[in-house]
Amino acid sequence: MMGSHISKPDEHGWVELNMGPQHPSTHGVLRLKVKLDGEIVKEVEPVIGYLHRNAEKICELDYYCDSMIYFDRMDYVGAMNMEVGYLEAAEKLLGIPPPERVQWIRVVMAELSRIASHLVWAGAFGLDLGMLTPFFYCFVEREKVLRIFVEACGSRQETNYMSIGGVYQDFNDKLVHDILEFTEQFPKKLDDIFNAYVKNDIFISRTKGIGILEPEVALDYGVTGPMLRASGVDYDVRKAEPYLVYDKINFDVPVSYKKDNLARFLVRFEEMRQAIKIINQAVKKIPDGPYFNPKAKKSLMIRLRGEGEVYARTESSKGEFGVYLVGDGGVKPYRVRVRSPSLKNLSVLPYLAKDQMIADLVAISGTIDLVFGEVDR
Amino acid sequence: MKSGDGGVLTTTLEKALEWGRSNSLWPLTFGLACCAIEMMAIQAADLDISRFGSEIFRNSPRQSDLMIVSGTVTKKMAPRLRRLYDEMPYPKYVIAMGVCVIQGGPYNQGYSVVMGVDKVVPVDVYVPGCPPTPEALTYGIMLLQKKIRNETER
Amino acid sequence: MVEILEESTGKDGRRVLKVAKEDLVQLMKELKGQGFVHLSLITGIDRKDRLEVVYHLQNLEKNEYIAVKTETLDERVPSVTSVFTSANWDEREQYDLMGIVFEGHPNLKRLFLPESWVGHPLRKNYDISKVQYINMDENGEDYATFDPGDGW
Amino acid sequence: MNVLTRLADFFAALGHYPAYILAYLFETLFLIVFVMVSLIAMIYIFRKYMARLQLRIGPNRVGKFGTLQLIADSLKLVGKESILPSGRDDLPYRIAPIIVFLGLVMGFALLPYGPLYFIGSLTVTHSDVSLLLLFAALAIMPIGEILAGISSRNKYAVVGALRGVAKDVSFEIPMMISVLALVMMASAKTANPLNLTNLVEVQFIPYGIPQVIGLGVFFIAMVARASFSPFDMSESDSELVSGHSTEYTGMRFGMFYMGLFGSIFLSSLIVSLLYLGGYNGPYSGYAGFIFLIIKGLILVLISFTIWLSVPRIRIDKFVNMGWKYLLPASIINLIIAGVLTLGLGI
Repeated sequence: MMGSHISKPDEHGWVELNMGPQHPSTHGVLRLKVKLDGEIVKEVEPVIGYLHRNAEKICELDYYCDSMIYFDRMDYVGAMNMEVGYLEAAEKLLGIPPPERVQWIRVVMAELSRIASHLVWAGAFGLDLGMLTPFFYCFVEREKVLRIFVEACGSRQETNYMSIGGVYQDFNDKLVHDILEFTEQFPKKLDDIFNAYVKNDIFISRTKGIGILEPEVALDYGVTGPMLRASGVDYDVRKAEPYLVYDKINFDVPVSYKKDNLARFLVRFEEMRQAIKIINQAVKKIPDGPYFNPKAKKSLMIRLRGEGEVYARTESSKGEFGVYLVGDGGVKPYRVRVRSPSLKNLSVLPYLAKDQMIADLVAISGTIDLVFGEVDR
Repeated sequence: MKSGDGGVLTTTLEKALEWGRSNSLWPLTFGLACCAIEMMAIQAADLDISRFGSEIFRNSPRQSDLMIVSGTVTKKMAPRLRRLYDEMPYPKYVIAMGVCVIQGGPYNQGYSVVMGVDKVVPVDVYVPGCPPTPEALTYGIMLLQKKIRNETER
Repeated sequence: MVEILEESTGKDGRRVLKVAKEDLVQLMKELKGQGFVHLSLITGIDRKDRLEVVYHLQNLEKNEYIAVKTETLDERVPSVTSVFTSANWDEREQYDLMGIVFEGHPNLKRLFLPESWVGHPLRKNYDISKVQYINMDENGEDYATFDPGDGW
Repeated sequence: MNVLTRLADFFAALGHYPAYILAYLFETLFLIVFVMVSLIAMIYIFRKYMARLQLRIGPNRVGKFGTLQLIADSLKLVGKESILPSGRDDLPYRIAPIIVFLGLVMGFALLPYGPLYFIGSLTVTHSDVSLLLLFAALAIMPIGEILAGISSRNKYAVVGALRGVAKDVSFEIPMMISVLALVMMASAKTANPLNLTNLVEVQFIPYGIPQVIGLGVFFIAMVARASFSPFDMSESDSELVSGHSTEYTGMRFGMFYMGLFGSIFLSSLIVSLLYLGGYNGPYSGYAGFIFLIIKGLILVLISFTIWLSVPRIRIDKFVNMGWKYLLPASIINLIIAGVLTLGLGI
C-alpha cells in the first residue's frame, strides 16, 4: 500500500513507515507499522485481519463434514496438513476412527503437502532477499507434488482429499509409482536449491546471526514448529504425541541451536529431507483394506452427531496446529477453535525485529513463514 | 478511448496502442489469499506468463496495468483495494480470480467478506474456480488481451 | 493453594481443571512453576447463559497437556498476560470475536476487526444477517458503519 | 578520418560550417539510434537470458521470438496516464528521469567506439580530457535518482534516495583511485592519458592483466553504479517497493527502467575499454567496434548472471565493504601500478 506520505518525525526523531497490506515482502496482507530511526527499525506493530474470513463462525453453521473446505483454505500452501488436523479432532469427537490404510495414506499426503509448503517458503524467502532464480526451481518441484495431488483427487491446491473416517479416493498403483518417482529425483533437486542458497556468501551474511530467538522467549510467545526447533527446543508433535501412524515410522526431527535466520532455513530444508524419508517408508507400508470407515459413508455423513470437547494437535508445516471442537450433540459443531501456528509465530516479530535494519525486518518476517489464511482465518 | 472516425492515422495509432497494451500487461504484485499461490504459479516455469509480455510483476501500483485480485476480499481490505486501484494509472484492468472474488465463494455466509470484488472495483475478466488452475488464469489473461484489442465476440 | 473446583478427563484423554475465575492467575503461576511454560491456546465458548474460557497448557519436559477451564457470567475474566506473553494476542482475539473482557490486559484492542465494529461475531446471539461495512479514513485507520457509503 | 570528418566531407559542398553542423547533427542521430537499439537489445537479452536461467521461455508472442516485446512495452508506457503525485516537488520530480537518461546518453557519447582514425567517439571526439568528462557524466545519473527519491513525497522513495547516497559515497572513491592507477600506467606511454582514445590504444596487453585488483574493484563499483542486484539497495523491490521510482508512472518510469539497463551496458563497455583492451586487435579499423561490443556483451551476461543469482547485500555491509575492503584494495592497486610503471617501466 502506498499512502506513505512524508510526515513529521515523532518526539524520538523516529519516522513512521507503513508497510502493507500490499507490499512485496509481506507474503499476503500483513500490515506493519514500522517506526524508523534512519535505517534502523525501532518498533514494529503488526496489524492483521485483512484476510479475516470468519472461518470459525462459518464452521458452526455447517455440518461436520462440510467444514473441511475452510480448513483447506487456512494454510493454503499445505492444505493436507490442515485436513489431517481437523480430522484428528472431528474423528475423535464423532467416534469414527479411520481404518489403518487411511492413516498411512494420510501420512503420505501430509508429508507431500509439507514439502509443497516448504518449497513455496523457500522460493519466497529468496525473493525477500532479492534472489530471483531459486523461486522458479522451487516452483518446478512444487508443481510435481501438485500433480500427485491432482492424480489422487483432481484438485491442485485446496485438495479436500480427506473426509471423516477415510479419504475421498483410494490410492492406486500409478499413484504409488508417481510418488516413488518423485521421491527418487527430489533429493537431488533439493540439494541444488539448497546449494544455490548456502554456497552464497551474501546469503550467509544476510541470515547468519540475524533474528536471534532465544528458546525461553520462543516458548513464552507460543512459537512452535520449525521456528521453535531452530531455537534449540527439540519438540515436534509427531514425536511428542504421535497421531496417525507417525510412531511406526522412523524419522528424525531436525533441531538447530543457532537460533538465527540461517538456522530456521536449515531446519526447514532438513524437514523436507525427512519428509522424503517418511514418504518412502509410508508408501511401501500402506496395508490393504477399506479406504473409509463404513460408519461414515457419504450418505450418512451429514447425520453424524458429536458431543463433548476434543482438542487435537498436529504438526503442520508451520508449527503446532490445534483444533478444539466442541459438540452439543447436534449435526453441527457448537464451537470450533483453531490454534494457528502462524499467528503465534507472527506475534514474536516485534521482539525479533527491534533494532534491526529494514532489510533484516524483511528477512526475519520471511523466515517466520507466514500464511495469512491461517493467521487471520 | 474509442477512436471514432478520426481518420486513418488516429485509427492506426489507436490500433498500435491497443496492440502494445495487450502485449505488455504488467500485473501488480498483489496476492490476497489462496489464489495468490496459483497466481505465483503462472509466473513460474510451467506456465510462464512472460511469454505474453506480462514479464514483470510490478510492486508499485503506479507502474502496473493489471490487478489480479487473487483471493477473498475482506471488508477490511476492500477500501485498500479500492485505493490501490485508484493509484494505478489508466488504462487499467482488473481480473477477478476465484469464486471468493466473484461472489464470496465458500465464505459468502460470513460477516466480514465482500460478496464480489465488482462491488468495489470494475472487473474486466472473471476467472472462476476455487482456486482456478494457473491454466485458467492464463486463459483469463488471454481473454483480456483480446478484449483490449476489441476482438471479443459477444 | 488454589482450589480446584473440578478435575476430569476429556474425550481426548486430557486432564481438565476447573477453577473459579478469581483463582485463575494464581493457578497459572503455579502451573508455570510446575513446568507448564507454553500457553498454547485460549478459547472462549459462548454457553448462552455464561461464557466459558479454556486455556490449554503444555509441559514440554513431561510431555503433558492440560486444559484449564473457568467461567464468567459478566463477560469479565482476569488476564494472564502477566504470566504468559503469548496470551496477549489470544486474549485480544477472544475479546474481538467473543467479547470476553480480559481485565488487566495491557492493550485490549480488537485484533481482526476495527474498533467500531458492533457486536462480537462468535457469540451465539450475533445477527450475521445484519451487514456492516468497513471504511478507511485519511490516516489509514478503519471504522465500521452500517451505511454502505460510496463504492459498495 | 573519423566519422565526424567523413560526414563533414560528405557535406563539404555546403561549405565548411554547415557541413560540420550537419555532421554533428547526424552523429547525434547515430548516437541516439545506437543507444536506443542497445537499450532494446539489452532488455530483450535480459528477459530471454533470465528465462533461460529460470527454466522458462521468455517473451515469444509478439514478433519472431518475442523480439517486438520492447516495442509493445514502450508503446504501452507512452500511452499510460501520467500521474503526478500531490505534494511533490514539481521541478525536480519532472526533470529527475530526464537527468538519468541524459547522463546515460552523455556517457555513451563520450566513449570511443573504434580507433581515432576510423570511428572515434561520437560527437565529442576532440576533448582531450574525455576520461574526466566520462566520469563526470556518470556522476550525473545518481543525482537524478536521488532527486526522484526526495521529490516524490513518498517514504519508500526517500529511504531509497538515502540509500543511494550512502552507496554512491562508498564506491566512488575506490573507483576513481583504480582509474588513477590506469592513468599512471598509461602516462608512461602516452602524453595525454586523460584522453580515452589514448588510454585504450596504449593497451598492448590489456590493463586487466597487470591491474587485476583494479579490475575487480572497478567492476564491483560499476555494478554498484548500475545498481542491480546485489547492489540494488536503493531500488530493492522486496523492501522499498520500488525505491526512488516508486511514484513514477508511464514513460517517466520507462526512463528509469531504461536507465538501469543502459547503465549496465555502459558500464560493461567502460570496463572493456579501460581494462580489457577495448577495440584493440587485428583489423581494428573495421573489426574494432565488433570486438568492443562482444567484450561488452560478455560482461553484460556476467552481470546478468550475478544479478539473477545473488541476494541483495545489506546497505551497511556495502558501506563497510566500500570503505574497509575496496578502498585499501584500490590503494594497493595504485602502489602496484606505481611499481610497475616507475620501477619496472612496463
